[in-house]
Amino acid sequence: MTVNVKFFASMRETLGQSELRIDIDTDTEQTVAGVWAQVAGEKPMPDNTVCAVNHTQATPESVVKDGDEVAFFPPVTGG
Amino acid sequence: MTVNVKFFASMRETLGQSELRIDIDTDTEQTVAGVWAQVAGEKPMPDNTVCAVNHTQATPESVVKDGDEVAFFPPVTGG
Amino acid sequence: MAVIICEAAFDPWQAVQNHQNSQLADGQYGATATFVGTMRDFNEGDDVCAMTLEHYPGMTEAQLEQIIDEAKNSWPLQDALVVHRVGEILPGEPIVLVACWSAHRAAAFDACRFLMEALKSRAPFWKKETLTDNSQRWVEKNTDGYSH
Amino acid sequence: MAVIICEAAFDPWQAVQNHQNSQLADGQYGATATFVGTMRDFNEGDDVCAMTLEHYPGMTEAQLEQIIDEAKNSWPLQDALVVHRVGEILPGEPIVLVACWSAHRAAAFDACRFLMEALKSRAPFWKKETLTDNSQRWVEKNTDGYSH
Repeated sequence: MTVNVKFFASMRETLGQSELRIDIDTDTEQTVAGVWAQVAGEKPMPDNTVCAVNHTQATPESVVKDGDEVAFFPPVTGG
Repeated sequence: MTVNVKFFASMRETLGQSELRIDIDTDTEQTVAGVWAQVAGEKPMPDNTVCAVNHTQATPESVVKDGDEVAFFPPVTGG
Repeated sequence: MAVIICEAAFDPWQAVQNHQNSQLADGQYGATATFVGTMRDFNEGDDVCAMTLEHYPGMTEAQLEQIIDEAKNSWPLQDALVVHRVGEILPGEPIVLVACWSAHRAAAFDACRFLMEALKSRAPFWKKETLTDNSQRWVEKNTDGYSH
Repeated sequence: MAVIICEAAFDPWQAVQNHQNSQLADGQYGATATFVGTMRDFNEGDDVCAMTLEHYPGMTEAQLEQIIDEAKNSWPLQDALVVHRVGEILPGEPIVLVACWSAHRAAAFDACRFLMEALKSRAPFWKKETLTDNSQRWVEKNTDGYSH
């Protein structure tokens, strides 16, 4: 399956990329944490990372399906 | 002593006057209630009457001095 | 800090803008909370076509300034503005504007709310409504902002 | 109900006026509460000369609409407007506007406060400050409106 991955703000700068498309073995059920491992390699997910799947806030355990958009970003600071 | 008396809103309409100047025997210490009695005669002060002396909220027992402005009005309804 | 009693219709957003431009320095305030009360064409189940607002010249201004002083003593305000209409008012016209400027939003929100509640319970203004059958009635009691 | 993400400087009072003129009927609302957050030229003791606001196109709008839906379900609102700036911002420029219209002031005040707090804790926006020595830093944590 194919997943679109996005990074924002300080996380985008730390990882040096804002968006990428990855292919994942379709036989395995995938989680947000699994997507992180595939794109960030050895780098552990920072404690305060916020995750979203298809524009809805998610957790590292949330399941990811083919075509989903997964995003990682730091705590929000708008307003 | 001379006291300036004012009425506002429904109280002004009920008493049929908005402002008058009254002279009070200076030998007597006068109160807001005494001023009311002098201008309204037998008519008792309505329970919810608000009184003010020189633009500051007062009570019927508040003392009135020569030259003071005493006002009577119903509960406020602005804003 | 300013208190304005206004005999003609006023534009509250223009009033905020004007006050901000003339009284506040750019970059010094972070939070502005405002409240505008506007005349509705209904009240207590009846259709209202006009309203007359009476005040007590002198005492009304003094009370509003007193209320603003209390707010300044309770919160770190940079500025506050109160504009209140008097005279003949038509539905859709603004009655009151309260605006508070502070560095932080909690102070701006809390002070704005305090000023409105204090104004409604303590500032000498009285409303007389004209209903569609041309009868008039004095509004007897202000609604409680916390329960309505 | 409207959510606007804005890449250029905006005038919040004009935005409130425009929304009111195009979306609300005169005489139908009695209470309007607004909050405007403006960029200050200081933060955490340092002089800030510019700011960049990043957002997550798509998710930001969805989150703001979700927050407005929650407010509509909690209070009798006639309308609500949220405008949020993104991109390069200079001190004195507005960052965010929240406006709520209701028949009663408690609902307008409470909903406006709720929308601001929810926006600050849940809407995907990130601030990066440029200090006067030209260094940049990401703002790490939003202030708590209730304690600051």
